[in-house]
Amino acid sequence: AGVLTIGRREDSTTFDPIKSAQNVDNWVFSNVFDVLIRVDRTGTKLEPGLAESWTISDDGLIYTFKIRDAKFSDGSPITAADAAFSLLRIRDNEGSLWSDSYKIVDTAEATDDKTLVVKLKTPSAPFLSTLALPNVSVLSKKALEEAGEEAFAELPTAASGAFTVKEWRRGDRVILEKNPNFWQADRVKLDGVEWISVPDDNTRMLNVQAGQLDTAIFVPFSRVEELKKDPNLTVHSDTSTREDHLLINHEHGALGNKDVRQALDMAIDKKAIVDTVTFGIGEVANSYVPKGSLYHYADNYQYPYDPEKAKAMLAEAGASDLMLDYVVNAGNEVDEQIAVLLQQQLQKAGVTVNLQKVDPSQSWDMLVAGDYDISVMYWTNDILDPDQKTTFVLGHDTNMNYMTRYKNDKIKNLVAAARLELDPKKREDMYIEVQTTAKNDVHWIDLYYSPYINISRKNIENFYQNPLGRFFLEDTVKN
Amino acid sequence: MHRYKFVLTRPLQFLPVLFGISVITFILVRLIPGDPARNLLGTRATPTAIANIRAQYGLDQPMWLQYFYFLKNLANGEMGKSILYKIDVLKLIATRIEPTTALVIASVILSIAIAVPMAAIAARNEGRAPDHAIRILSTFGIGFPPFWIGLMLMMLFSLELGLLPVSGYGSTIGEKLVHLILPSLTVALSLSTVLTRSLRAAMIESLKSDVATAARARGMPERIVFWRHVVPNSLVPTINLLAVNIGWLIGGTVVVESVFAVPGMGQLLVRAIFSRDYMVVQGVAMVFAGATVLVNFLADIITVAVDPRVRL
Amino acid sequence: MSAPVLSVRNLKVDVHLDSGVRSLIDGISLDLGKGEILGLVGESGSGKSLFCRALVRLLPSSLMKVESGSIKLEGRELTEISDPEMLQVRGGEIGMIFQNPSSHLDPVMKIGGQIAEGIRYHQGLNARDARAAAIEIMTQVGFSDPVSQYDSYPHEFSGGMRQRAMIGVALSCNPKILIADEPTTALDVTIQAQILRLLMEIRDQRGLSIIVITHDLGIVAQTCDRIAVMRRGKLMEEGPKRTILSRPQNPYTINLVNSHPSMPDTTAPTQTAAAKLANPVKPLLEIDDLHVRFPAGGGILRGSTAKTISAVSGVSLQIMPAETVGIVGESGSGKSTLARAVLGLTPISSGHVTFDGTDIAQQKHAGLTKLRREAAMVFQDPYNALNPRLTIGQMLAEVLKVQGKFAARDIPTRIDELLDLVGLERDFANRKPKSMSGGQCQRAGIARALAVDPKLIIADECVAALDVTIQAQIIDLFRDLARKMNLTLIFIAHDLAIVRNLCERVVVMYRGEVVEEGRSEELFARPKHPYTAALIAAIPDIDPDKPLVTGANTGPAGPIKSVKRIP
Amino acid sequence: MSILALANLSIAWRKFLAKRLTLTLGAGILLLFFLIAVGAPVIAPYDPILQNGDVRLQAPSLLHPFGTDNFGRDILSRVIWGARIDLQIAIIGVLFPFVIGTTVGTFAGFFGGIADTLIMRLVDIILAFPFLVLMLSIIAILGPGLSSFYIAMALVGWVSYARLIRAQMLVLKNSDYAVAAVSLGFSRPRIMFRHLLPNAIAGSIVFSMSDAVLVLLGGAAVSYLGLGVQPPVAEWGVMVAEGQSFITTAWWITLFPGLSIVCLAFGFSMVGDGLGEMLGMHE
Ligand SMILES: Nc1ncnc2c1ncn2[C@@H]1O[C@H](COP(=O)(O)OP(=O)(O)OP(=O)(O)O)[C@@H](O)[C@H]1O
Ligand SMILES: Nc1ncnc2c1ncn2[C@@H]1O[C@H](COP(=O)(O)OP(=O)(O)OP(=O)(O)O)[C@@H](O)[C@H]1O
Ligand SMILES: [Mg+2]
Ligand SMILES: [Mg+2]
Repeated sequence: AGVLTIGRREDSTTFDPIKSAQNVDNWVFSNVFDVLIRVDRTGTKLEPGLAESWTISDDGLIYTFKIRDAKFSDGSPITAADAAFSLLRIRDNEGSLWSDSYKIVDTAEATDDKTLVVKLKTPSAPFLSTLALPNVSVLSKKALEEAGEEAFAELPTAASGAFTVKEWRRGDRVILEKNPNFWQADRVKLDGVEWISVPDDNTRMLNVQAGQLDTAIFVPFSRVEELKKDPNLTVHSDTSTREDHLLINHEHGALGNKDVRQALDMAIDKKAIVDTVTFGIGEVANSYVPKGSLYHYADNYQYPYDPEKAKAMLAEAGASDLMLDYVVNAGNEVDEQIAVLLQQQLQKAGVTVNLQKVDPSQSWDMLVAGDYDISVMYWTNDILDPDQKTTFVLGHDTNMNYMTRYKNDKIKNLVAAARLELDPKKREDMYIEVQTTAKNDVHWIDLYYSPYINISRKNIENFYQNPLGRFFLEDTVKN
Repeated sequence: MHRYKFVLTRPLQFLPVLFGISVITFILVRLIPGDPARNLLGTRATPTAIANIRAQYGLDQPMWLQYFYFLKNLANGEMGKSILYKIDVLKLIATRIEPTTALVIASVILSIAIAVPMAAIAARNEGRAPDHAIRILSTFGIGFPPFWIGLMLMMLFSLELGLLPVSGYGSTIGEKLVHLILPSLTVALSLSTVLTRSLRAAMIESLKSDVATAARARGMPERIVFWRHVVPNSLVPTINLLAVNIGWLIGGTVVVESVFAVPGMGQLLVRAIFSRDYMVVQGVAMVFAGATVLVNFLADIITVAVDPRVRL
Repeated sequence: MSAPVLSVRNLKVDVHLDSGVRSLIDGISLDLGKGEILGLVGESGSGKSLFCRALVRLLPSSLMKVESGSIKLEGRELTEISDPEMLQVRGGEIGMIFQNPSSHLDPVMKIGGQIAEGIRYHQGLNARDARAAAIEIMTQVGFSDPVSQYDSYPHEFSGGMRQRAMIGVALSCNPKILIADEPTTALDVTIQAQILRLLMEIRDQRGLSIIVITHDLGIVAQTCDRIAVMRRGKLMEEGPKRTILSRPQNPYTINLVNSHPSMPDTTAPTQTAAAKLANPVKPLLEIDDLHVRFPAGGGILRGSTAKTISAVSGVSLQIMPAETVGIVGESGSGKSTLARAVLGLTPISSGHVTFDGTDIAQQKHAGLTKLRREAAMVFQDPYNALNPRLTIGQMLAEVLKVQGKFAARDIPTRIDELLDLVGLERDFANRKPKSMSGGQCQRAGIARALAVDPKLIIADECVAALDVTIQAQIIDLFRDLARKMNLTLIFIAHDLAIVRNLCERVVVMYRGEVVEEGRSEELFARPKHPYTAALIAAIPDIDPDKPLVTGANTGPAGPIKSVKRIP
Repeated sequence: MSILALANLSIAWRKFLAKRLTLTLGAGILLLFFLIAVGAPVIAPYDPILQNGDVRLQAPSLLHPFGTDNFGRDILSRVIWGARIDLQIAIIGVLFPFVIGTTVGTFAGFFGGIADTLIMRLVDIILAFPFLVLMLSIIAILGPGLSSFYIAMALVGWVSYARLIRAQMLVLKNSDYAVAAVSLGFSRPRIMFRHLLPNAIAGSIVFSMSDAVLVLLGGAAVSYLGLGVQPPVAEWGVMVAEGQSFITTAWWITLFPGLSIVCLAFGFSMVGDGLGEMLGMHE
């Protein structure tokens, strides 16, 4: 019982799931709307959501879902038609930010109230995973059309998830109330949830320490040690899919040379970064597929930290006086700290680094334009399947392999093939190959993985999120 | 009354200022590198998705045409649609305007409440210990950044003493007032230093003025001389200083709003700038500018009311 | 004399500066009888104001201290009473009227409120009774409509009315002694006469004792019973008015009395003028139907509902070479504006100004160039007319350089010459205005005007701020210069006595118009216009037997009708 | 020079001190900072950007009097080197606005008319413009770095000076000595720059001292939003901003640079007050 208050950085921007690509929104969508298929707590398995069960045709093109007996919060039944509507809407709606990801859907039809048939244009191994995305949540066609898209985005009139939206005080908080019509209503212990925006990290922590918030998310690494000492608090560390990595612009001079990139990898002391920046909380990364995720290759090669050798390799490659422009995201504490650290580490290998601190929007522009040599970025998975990230990072897609301009046809073909391969064992092998090749080519430099760190008051139980970020507030208890 | 004739004519002079501001913000935000569409899409942005969004918000049109639409909207009392929040900018601002206004007003009141007695003590003890103490103290007020002062206040009043809420805004009037104490105190601590300095100088001058001498010569005790003659005569320059600083003050709430999680326009503005939400930046800039102009106008009215000699 | 109300013995005031202790009031002893008016005269800086402030413990600086002496008010020793008791004395027993009502009245408080304030505080009346009492006082000091004027602010009144208000404020606490510190210096003669008369009336009605501080012996002669002369903090001489004026003992007093301009002047400058008129020449300056209008509302103090203010309306004048012409008229009559317009410093609305044959409106460039090389102005306020950042030498050198009439090499010599000419020591070249007295600044201003080597000098009230002794020196200087250098001089003043002494011809201005014009001795002897007559009558004469006449005696602030009314 | 003359000189000096205590004290503080800035390479015990993983987040001690930051850099050394940047920020950040504003204000006030109206409208616009938008956009457009900060400061800051000088000019150009200068046939530039400007400028000089403080703070605010001086350069505002995540655990990271800002600000405002007294502003 009770209302759980959660402090976070920013407030929601909308309640129309297809119109946002931000975690701030997605994490609330998951509380309010249910999906056909969910990702479990470990982040490695899919489990039934509103779809009770499903079958896949042998050619991998036709998916048939059986919709569970469930109701929207307004009391109307959740039907296969609603599910079809939601799936087609995210593909076709003008304002959808996700249409590209669902272009693979050819048709989606409700053959009866409880049966949804989806036909794909091509087979796709990750398709089921994409259905777990909060953005493709099942919305009530009727409610949406009655309220109108805009009003619905302001305050959804029908929820399919554990909570309904009671009030949204813009800029301040989203107030959720238990949805009595939720199909798992007895699982939900809380009367409601308030997502409260407290932008300043220190203030947010202080709120929990002073007992004015039950929980707070986005705990800075630097605060963990100290907060652990507070007897009123529990510090949670939940596995995430976050990986921080150093982008390298392969088109810039010596950086096109694999030996130079390998030398750079060896010049970087990732352990020191983990210790300094994450206060030992993170873990050195060895692959672009995060640890604990599907098909992560634990034995992937790891370049040793060896600045002397790096220096020698650079000299051999004729790049002994390497000068690099390093684009740093302003306002991001972690990024800035990594930059300062890397600058000194690379100096030891004879590489001069110019830091260029710009605001994040601008750094995007510079990365896209290729106006950089190196830059640190991070990625968190939206879906359980590695395909999404792999395609973006190594699929030789329209985004120049995540702005690195990395080129390797072998990898390109491998990524495309893995997407179509439906046999999990074979797929796993393919992904291991992708991981080792990418590592050898140093398409980018993997730095570290880090968990989600949240705090809660001692009276809060079962407050956790899965690696994809979903908060399981239906399990949370406030004593 | 004749003295107040300017109340009717002055607003006409606001128009060019607001127009100028609209042009400058419009151009400025678009000159900043960065793309609202990419921001919205985040890491997964694909070129087609970006083009799609740009088209939706008319960002693919030539600049002059965009400005034309902007003006056309403005004439209809609209300011376009937020790219980030997908709703009408005016509607969005309407939800955020109250906390900022309340914060600014509370800060001004509080700074006056701090500055007047401080300046009075300093001026009446010119060159002596209390005067020096206040001047040193007031330098501290500006030297330490608001986020530092804010945090210290929070730790003291909320964590240690448990007297006041840490942050936020509240929903009832009472709650709001309680929530505003710390943030407005934070602003006031730096604003009042500026005011104290100006007021102190004006008071010292007034204390030595013929007006004060004349009052003393008719046997008025120092208390009456000070409050009835010196203070009113020192107010005008300070009011004008406050008015000039109001733009800075409104801008200054940005940091305080984010430290204290006040859901106001400052926070909205920062988020809008960083996500290149052009329409919102324009809208908020116009509202801020309008407020500044309005406050200066009010200052004019107060000046005329306080000092019967002034005509505008 | 009955037992004195106030009795000061051996009062000493010192100022303690870093550089040492300086004595400002040096052992002054004085008595003030009941119902008596005592005139305190002396040069600027002699300690007159300080003496009076010392009485009520209102010294202007914390560095000053009453060192010794006694001040007895009706037997009570004021030097020993506590500060709260002193509050009762100030205002309640001793009231003060200050020289400059504009700066001593609170600009943001209603006139009535300022009068009522003292009443409420000293007599403990409630707001309503205090208001009634204040209105009563306002009537007494000559407000025509006290009930509505009660709610007016100081800036809405003329200087004369403000001074009346100041007197009202002083009277509000019902004091036994009134100290009037130069109460009329800022006012013109007609108003001055009214105020002085008011003071005497109040004395008669209330039986007050009054100390009048002034540097004008004429005022003393007209109003006071006894005179005390101060110089450098010391009392020079003291005694009944007639004794002092007719048989001054102290050399300083003798000098003071002799330099008063209202003394019959034996060396009238008429012969030279007559000689010049014998052979008529072209006028140097010709003013034809000159109008200068200012947009209304710009003048903060005189804002009116009219669209424009006619500061000068339809003035025509001819000034002959080597002539000395005086322009007189009350404050605001347009004298300065006329002068500035003639020199092209204020735009002309209509009419013509021809200087030495060139119309400066039509041939603007040529006219102004000529004017700037051949005409110069001496400004009313000696301090403000000099750039505070330049030394006198730098200032003169700059003028000489720009005018280009001297080779750079000769400039230093020329500066020395100029300083000699105006009677300043040569080392003044290195001094800045701040370190100079008003009279010295005025001389520097004249030196600057002479540096142009002009044919025409316009001197705008250049002696109003100075005390008589210095006034006399400057007048002499002008007279000398006019004679030696064949200067044409236009001398603006509101002090008719000086004009009569110096000028051959007098022009009387009233509300922007010339109401009368003529040869000095004639105009002063037989004024044709009633306004001129009123002005002349209002000059306080040093002869106590020529009684003071308030302007046409039309009661308080009675307006004097112009012949032609301006719309 | 004889002993007597020396004694006289020292007496005169002491008198000057007594009279100009504020100014002297302020100037002394500024001089101290200047010396620290100049002598940084000699005074600073450590390299300000050298990281040392062994001594991270150490509280003040004998070895590190101001403690160390999260990279193990010596705060004292960083504060000392920071004096270089911050003095530069304060001086350059005031100099350009001062020169531009004074020039513009002089012309606007002296000539009046259309130019004046246009300039004053521009001033109104800039004053009414949210400072932050302007600052952030200019920095973003020009690219990060100190020079952009200076340009942004100059573009925004000249307004105050222009207003001050213009107001003074409007008064002074009607003063008797200005009119006297006209009547003596002086040229306009001569009147403007030799006669009026020196008399008009006192207020601006005094203001520039408090402006220096504001510029320092502006720098700190920009740093808070992450767009200040480029790392790893030591600058107090950035140090304070960087230290905010350690406020509760390592207070020394923010306190010492914060105090340095306060002291420098104090020096500037003392000089401002002192100049004000000297130039007769408060009389
Ligand atoms: N605040 C002050 N500090 C130091 N000396 C002062 C101060 N005020 C006046 N004095 C000096 O005291 C002396 C007497 O001044 P006081 O004002 O009494 O002269 P006064 O006779 O009234 O002259 P005036 O006719 O010009 O009003 C002068 O030498 C003057 O310089
Ligand atoms: N710049 C101006 N703007 C508006 N009105 C002005 C201006 N200058 C003068 N006046 C008005 O013109 C009239 C004449 O002023 P002027 O200064 O010529 O008088 P004056 O005879 O020299 O008086 P005083 O004896 O006081 O010096 C006054 O009513 C004055 O208020
Ligand atoms: Mg005096
Ligand atoms: Mg005049």
